[in-house]
Amino acid sequence: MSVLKVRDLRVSFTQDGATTDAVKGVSFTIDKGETVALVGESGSGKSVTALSTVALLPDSAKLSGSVKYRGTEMIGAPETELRHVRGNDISFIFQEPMTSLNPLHTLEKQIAESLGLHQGLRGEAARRRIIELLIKVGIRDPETRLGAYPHQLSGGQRQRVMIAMALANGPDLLIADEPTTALDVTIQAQILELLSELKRAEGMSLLFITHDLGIVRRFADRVCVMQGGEIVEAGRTAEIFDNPKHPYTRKLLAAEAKGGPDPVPENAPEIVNTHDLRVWFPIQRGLLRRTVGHVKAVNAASISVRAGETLGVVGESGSGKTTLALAVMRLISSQGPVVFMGQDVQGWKSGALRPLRRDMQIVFQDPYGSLSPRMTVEQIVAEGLGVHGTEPGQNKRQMVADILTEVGLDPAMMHRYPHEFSGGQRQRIAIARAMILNPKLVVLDEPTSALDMTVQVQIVELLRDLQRRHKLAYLFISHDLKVVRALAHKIIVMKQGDIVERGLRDEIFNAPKSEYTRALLAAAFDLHAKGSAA
Amino acid sequence: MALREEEITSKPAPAANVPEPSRGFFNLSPLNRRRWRNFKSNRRAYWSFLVFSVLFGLSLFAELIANDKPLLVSFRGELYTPVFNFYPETQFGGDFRTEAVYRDPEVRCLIISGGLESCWDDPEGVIEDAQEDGIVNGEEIEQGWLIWPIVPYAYNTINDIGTSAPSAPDANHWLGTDDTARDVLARVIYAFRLSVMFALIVTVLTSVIGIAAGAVQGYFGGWVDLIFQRIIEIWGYTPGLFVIIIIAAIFRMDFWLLVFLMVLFGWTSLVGVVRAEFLRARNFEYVRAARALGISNRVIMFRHVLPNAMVATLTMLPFIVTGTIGGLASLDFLGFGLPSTAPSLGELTLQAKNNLQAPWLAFTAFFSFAIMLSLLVFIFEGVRDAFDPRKTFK
Amino acid sequence: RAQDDLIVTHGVSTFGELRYGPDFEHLDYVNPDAPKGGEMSFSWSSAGGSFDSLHPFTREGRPAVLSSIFFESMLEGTADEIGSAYCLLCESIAYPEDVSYVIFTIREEARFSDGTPVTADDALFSYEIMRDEGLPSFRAAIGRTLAGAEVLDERRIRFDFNPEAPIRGRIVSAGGLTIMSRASHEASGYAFSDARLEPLTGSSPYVLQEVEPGQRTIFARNPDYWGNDLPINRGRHNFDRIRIEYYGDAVAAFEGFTAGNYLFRQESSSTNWATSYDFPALERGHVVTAELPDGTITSGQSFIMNLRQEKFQDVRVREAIALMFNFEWTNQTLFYGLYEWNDSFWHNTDLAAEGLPSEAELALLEPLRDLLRPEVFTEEVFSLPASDPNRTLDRRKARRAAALLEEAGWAVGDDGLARNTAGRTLDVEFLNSSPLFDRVINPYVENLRAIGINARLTRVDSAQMTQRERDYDFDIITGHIPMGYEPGNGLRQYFGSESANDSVFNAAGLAHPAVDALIEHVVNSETQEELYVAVAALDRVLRWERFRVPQWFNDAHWVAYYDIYRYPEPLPPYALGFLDFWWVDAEAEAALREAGAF
Amino acid sequence: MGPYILRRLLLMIPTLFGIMVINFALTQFVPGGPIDQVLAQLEGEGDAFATISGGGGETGNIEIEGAYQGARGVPPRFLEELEIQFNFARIVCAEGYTGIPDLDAEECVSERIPALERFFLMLWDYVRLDFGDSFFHSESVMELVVDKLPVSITLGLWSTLIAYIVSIPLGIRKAVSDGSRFDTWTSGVIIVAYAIPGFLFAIMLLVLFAGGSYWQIFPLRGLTSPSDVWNTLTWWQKILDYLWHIALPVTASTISAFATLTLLTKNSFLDEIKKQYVTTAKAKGLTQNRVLYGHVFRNAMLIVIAGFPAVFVSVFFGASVIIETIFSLDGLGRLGFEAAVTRNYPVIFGTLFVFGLIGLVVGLLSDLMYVWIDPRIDFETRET
Ligand SMILES: Nc1ncnc2c1ncn2[C@@H]1O[C@H](COP(=O)(O)OP(=O)(O)OP(=O)(O)O)[C@@H](O)[C@H]1O
Ligand SMILES: Nc1ncnc2c1ncn2[C@@H]1O[C@H](COP(=O)(O)OP(=O)(O)OP(=O)(O)O)[C@@H](O)[C@H]1O
Ligand SMILES: [Mg+2]
Ligand SMILES: [Mg+2]
Repeated sequence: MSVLKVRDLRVSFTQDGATTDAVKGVSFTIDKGETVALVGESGSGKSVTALSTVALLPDSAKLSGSVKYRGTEMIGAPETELRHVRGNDISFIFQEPMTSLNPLHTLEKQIAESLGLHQGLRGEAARRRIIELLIKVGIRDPETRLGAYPHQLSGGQRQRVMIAMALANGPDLLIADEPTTALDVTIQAQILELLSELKRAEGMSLLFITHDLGIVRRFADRVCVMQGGEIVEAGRTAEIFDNPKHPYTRKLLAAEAKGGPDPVPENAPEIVNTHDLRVWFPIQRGLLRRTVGHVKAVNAASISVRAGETLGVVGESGSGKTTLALAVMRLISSQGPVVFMGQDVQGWKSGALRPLRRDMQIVFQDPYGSLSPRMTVEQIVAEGLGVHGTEPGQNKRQMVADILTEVGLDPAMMHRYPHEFSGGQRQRIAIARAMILNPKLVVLDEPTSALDMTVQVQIVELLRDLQRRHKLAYLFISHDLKVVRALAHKIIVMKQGDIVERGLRDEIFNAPKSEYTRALLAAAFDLHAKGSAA
Repeated sequence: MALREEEITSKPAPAANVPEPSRGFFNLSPLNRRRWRNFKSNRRAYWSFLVFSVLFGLSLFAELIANDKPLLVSFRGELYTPVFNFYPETQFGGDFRTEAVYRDPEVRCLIISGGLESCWDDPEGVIEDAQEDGIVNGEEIEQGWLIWPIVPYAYNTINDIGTSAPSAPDANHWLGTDDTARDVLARVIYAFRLSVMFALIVTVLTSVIGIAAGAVQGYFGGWVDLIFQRIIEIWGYTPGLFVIIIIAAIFRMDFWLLVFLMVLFGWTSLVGVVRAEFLRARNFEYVRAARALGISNRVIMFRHVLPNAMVATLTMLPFIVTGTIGGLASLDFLGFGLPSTAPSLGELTLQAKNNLQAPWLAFTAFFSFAIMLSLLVFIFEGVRDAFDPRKTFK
Repeated sequence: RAQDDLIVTHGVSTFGELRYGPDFEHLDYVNPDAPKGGEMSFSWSSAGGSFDSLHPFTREGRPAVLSSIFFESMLEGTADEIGSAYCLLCESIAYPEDVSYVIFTIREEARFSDGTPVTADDALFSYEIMRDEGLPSFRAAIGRTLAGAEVLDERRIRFDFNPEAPIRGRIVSAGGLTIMSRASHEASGYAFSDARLEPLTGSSPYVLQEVEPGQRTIFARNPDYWGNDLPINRGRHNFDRIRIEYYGDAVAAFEGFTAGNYLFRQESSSTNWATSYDFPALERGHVVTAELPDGTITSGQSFIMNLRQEKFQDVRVREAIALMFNFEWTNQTLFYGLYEWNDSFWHNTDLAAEGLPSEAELALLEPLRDLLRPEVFTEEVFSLPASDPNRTLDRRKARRAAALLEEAGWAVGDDGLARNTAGRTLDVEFLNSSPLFDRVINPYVENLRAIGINARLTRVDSAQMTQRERDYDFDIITGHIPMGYEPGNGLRQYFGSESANDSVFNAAGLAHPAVDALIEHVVNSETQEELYVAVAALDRVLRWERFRVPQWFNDAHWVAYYDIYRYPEPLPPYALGFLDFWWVDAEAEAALREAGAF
Repeated sequence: MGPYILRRLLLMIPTLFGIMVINFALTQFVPGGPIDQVLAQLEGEGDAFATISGGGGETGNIEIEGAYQGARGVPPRFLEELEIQFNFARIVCAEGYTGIPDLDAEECVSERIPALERFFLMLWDYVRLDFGDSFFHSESVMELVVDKLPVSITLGLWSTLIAYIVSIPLGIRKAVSDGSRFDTWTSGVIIVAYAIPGFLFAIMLLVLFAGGSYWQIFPLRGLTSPSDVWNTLTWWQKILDYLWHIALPVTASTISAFATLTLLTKNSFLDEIKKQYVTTAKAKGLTQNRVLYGHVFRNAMLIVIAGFPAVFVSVFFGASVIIETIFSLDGLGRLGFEAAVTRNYPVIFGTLFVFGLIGLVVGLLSDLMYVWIDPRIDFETRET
């Protein structure tokens, strides 16, 4: 018997008088113990489909069709019934872990709640189980991390908390919306292993939404390919991969960020350089919040990026990549010089720094959080222009439209608010916002994690193109080593706040020196190798 | 399913040109139009807004609605506009050089009869006579007339009611009279204007100052916050009453002085909440993003943080408005408000308390407050909704 | 000094005969057979309806109402005579012809409520402590009249008088001293000026039974009261208990009455009197209301113009202003027609001036002719004409006022405001601290504006009011000019030139040599006739000065009570006496209690 | 956080000093001082509550005790004594004078103390926690305050508690059912309740439920029954008696408090309720109440909860003079009002000092509460 049966599901959003059809008649089933992968274009309605299974869509959504969980209709089901199913039978891993956690609850509380609710676990028992779960999802020193709030965790750590929360009750059906985007390959492997284990042991079914076709191939039993709100093709994994019928599927499978970056001219000026940059977060306890220790997020990081050059930053989740990026951008306090275009900007007041900001831009790891909820996309993207001034003869609205087009968004959507987009769309908005200013340095913190392969290729092309044209310097953080390979000139590898290895792209990829890098590469290519082998 | 290659590509055709969306309505940006639509779809708010605007708009012309001077007078064939001009009684053949008291039967008689002497003896009779046929005592007269406003009393007209004040509502005084024999309806009309104007001005000023102060404190934190907060604390413990007494002893209290004083002591009320909201909101990722963009602190505060910290402000505004009116009332109570001739809702309330035997005062005061407050609360609810990006209307 | 030179008596009177002889049985106006028992209860809600002291002789603390009930004095006045006093604590009064001193002999049986006898030493103590530490007004009064005191023996005390003190009031003021027990003061542990809730011991019929600040006080009749059988006490002090309920708010106090929490109420607001007395207990007949005549002199409540101001120098301006006050309209529209007009400074008495000056008055006035206005001699005493009660603005009076103003050089200009030759407007500010008066003053202001006077009302708080009054920084205020039945020295404070710039009582700042001269006549008059003539002449001159606009007074006590109280009829002219000689009808009380009225 | 708290604590000293300076300076300019007030009182005027308690006749006060005979007036000597008593002046004696300084002595005169010196003398007393005696009560300022506390605490505590207990759940429900009929009518009710002027409502309650004309259910005044009854009650009867007495005043002082709080709660919730983390919480299968109270509450209630201590203090300061007057309760509201009107400076400054101090501490606590509610909050600058 099928666990989940979706028939002719249609979802449309009414906003501002107009309706957007996000999902237009989707049907699929998931059987017990089966893994169904939902892949497809960014913005094609994958997340909306997933959310509609247990009625978690916002009020503005109208849905029709039928979703049956073990024979019970979910659409229009009473709240009590839904509540029973949610969390216990059907668990969710949300696409954007950064914004999906309650910002005021500690990690322990977030997980304990599910445990207490559906299993009645409390106190010491619950705590033991939480630690066990955290270890399973690969969080180091879970005991010390129990009291941490979401904002004190790295992107990947938050995602893993999300996963732990979803797995806490051993669900019947797990709906995982891009569960591994913020994870480095080793952890990713560990998580996937964990999922297979659960599948095997408890017959858990899985609806798996991802852009990573490698994972799909290795992991999924069946695949549904979505585009424009419809499932354009569905079938067994092997069939789809070996013999894609629909042109979009073919295109998707073929898409891969290939090639490498253009060489950097010898005399390219140095845009940014740090020397022994250090960021330690105090650990505070008690009502008075005394500092009892430090999280050494970044230790003595020295980097240098030249015009037209891309510095790839890779490393395990929680190793301090984001922190390093923020410190370079002077968005958090740090110690050690940060030399930007020849000036040490460390310790500058924000007012003094402001004129320089035009030349240094960042794409945040959490695009959703970085978009002001009460501003429209147009305002968001155009804002930088307003501050730094447009060149004469330029129409702001036109510029916004152009850059949106370039990142693959329909300019007609620019009057929408951020929450009316899909995860990948928001990520592209963030990219557009940074790029519209034509900066000298762009820090990209996982800019492609939520993008499907075709869009990813498009973005990589765009980045390369811009670099070529404007001699941009990139600080590129990613877990996706393929993208890193496609873009980076130099690479640094981080682990627990330290740079464990640095070198040119080929050196790192071909002759990794440190143990950790080797493990990382092995995991990455092993994973993919396995995938392509299957 | 045959799809052509172009359709499949996820890259939409480059938008060669995005036409400026037509800005018809009030020249609003698309976002503001969306907000306005949202506001309108909250029927309650929209209607409240209309009603309030109409009421307030009407009250702006209070002098034409309730006045003890006629709108238009025809005397010996010439037209006079007493509402706008000063005419001594002598102008109409009377004997005072002070302004004509048009509601006096003598003066009315003079006007209607074209200045007959016999007006001094039997004005009512002459008026009746004149209006009947234009002939008084056999003589043809130059008949004049007066056009009165709907409510022929001003807020400070002391009426001859023949009984004791406060007198109950009757045909002449639709809401009765107050304890000084003044028409309650006329006073309410003027009081509405005065109180609402007063409250709106004070509210706008206090909230602008209060929000700015709270925003600066919360956003910058550190010493700015520490010092500013101390100043506010010191200010908060300053006895406003004494300052008002001192000022009142030096200057004569008037509208603008009171506005000034109310703002002086009222602006701190929003600082606390706004500061709290800012302290919280400045940690949000989008604020960091805005700073990374190189946006100035001022813009971040007002474009990014404030809209998301607006809840308290928008909720409190209607209450600040009515609170201000109440504050005016308490000052009136203690004798430091506007002079007791000035029409204010506060003064009316006090009278209601002191004259429980005259419930029409209490009812009028209560309904004025209740209606005004409801309208304001509903309007601001609508405003809140309009600014809520996630609000949906079915 | 030989004992036999002295006049020995049981009572004194300033002029004329004593009404009651040495052997009177009881006061005429009491019911000698009034039953004893029951309780008199009333409420108090001014001064915030609270108190924190039962010691009324100091400025500190807020003393409870009736906190001097515990004390008696040598002499006791009556309610049907003016200026007479009879022995209460004393057995006899002895004084020489020239009244240079007086000796009181204290009754043998006089006892304080703690049972100790009242001695001459207690009287001395009372005198000394009041002189040295009493309220300043007491101190002033005592200091002016009394030069010293001496204990002659256990029961006799002599008070010596200041030679300057007017003879008339000497004995009464010495005999009016409150007598308290020295021992109780010494045992109290308080300084005399400290407020406290344990009163000093006195000798009166009532002792403290219960005190609960902010709520109530109960005074109980002392069963062992020493003076029960005195003729002067017969038919008096009939209640076993006097209970006073305190309320913070006037409405609460009134509701307390309707609910039967207390049973006697004296109303002071015309609005309430006219509109509020229609509650169930009244309709059921449990409560009765009455307007009992009040024969006492008025308090001289008036608008007072500040003569120190240039603009009020001209009597025509003053009269014009006075003319514009429409008492009749005010009374009818604002006071339900309940008040009376108080034209004279001695309204409601025989002392007031009337008509043309009499021969005797002329004799006093003639020498002052140069100082006086001619109309004093030729016209009937000044009195404002009555106005039309139905119209705020009485055109007849307005015309007259306008003419007067014009005569005085204040012509009305094109903007409707009167201006003098210097182009200044006639600004008149009413200074007021009581919100109750706004409704009276506002119509008056409107009327004044109608004749071109730039009038306005300014309300200030009471501290500021006091200060501005003391600094004479005002145009017109509402004040009281309370005159006595036997005016004397006090007149100087109210009207004398010497007080024009250093007394709050002479608010108008009147400084008029003729008035000064007439005051001398009043002070020095020796017979009642002389006094009456002199006062009438003074009244006449004062009224012709037109510096005040008389307001109104109430010629009745408005009382409401549960129908258990009885009073002797007719009531004496000068007191209501509900605490004194009223009594409880026990049957009626039982019946009402039965009916659940309280 | 430690250094911040220390900084705040240290800054209280200049703050308090500033408060005192400003107040002291202001009182130098206020027209009418305590001496005028004494004089007014001696003349039978200067009833501070005349404006509030209403009633009163249009004719002079009714004298129950016959006016004392003799002339009225105040000897200048008395003024000097008052000045000395009120610490506006002191007695200075010529050199060589021994014995107790006394105005009666030839060699001694009264000399006014300069304002600045008076101010520092006062502060020095306060530093030693000596708050002096009231000008008018012959009681120390602290005794006075302690006397009045029960009333203020009663009114303040109960009405605040009731307001919170009703408003917060109500606001939350309104947020959940935003736009529904329930939302509309509850808004209507609370707005109407708010719109009733407080003192009018109090009077109405009094007349309706305590007076003799309608339903005589509740007592007219006081916190408890008079002591003769009170002393005979058992403890639970005492509680009932207390509740019976405070029912009306607490109702009157609470009635208008719902509106702001309810709408504040509602709007804060509306803002939060659609955020992503709420979806997460729902996905966990939590009941609606647990989502609302367990997750949204803390996020939404920053302003409301953080404001609580401040509200609590304001309850003491702002204790309503009018409600206290109407129900014949003697609380701080009346004390403060009376002190201001009668220019009773020791009471004004004493209470200001104590409440100022409490207020500053509570201010700090409420700031710490922010941090406790939302650990992301700190008070440092963001000039990185
Ligand atoms: N609240 C909303 N209001 C209006 N449109 C919405 C709303 N939420 C989603 N959409 C639109 O619905 C479409 C489907 O969104 P969905 O989030 O399902 O995409 P997705 O397939 O998950 O994409 P991604 O891979 O980028 O996450 C998108 O075009 C998006 O813009
Ligand atoms: N505000 C903070 N307070 C305390 N610890 C923090 C804070 N922010 C980050 N950390 C910790 O610092 C370490 C580095 O975090 P960072 O976000 O830089 O990791 P990352 O390399 O970006 O990881 P990911 O790939 O998962 O995003 C993590 O262990 C994180 O928990
Ligand atoms: Mg998605
Ligand atoms: Mg990161």
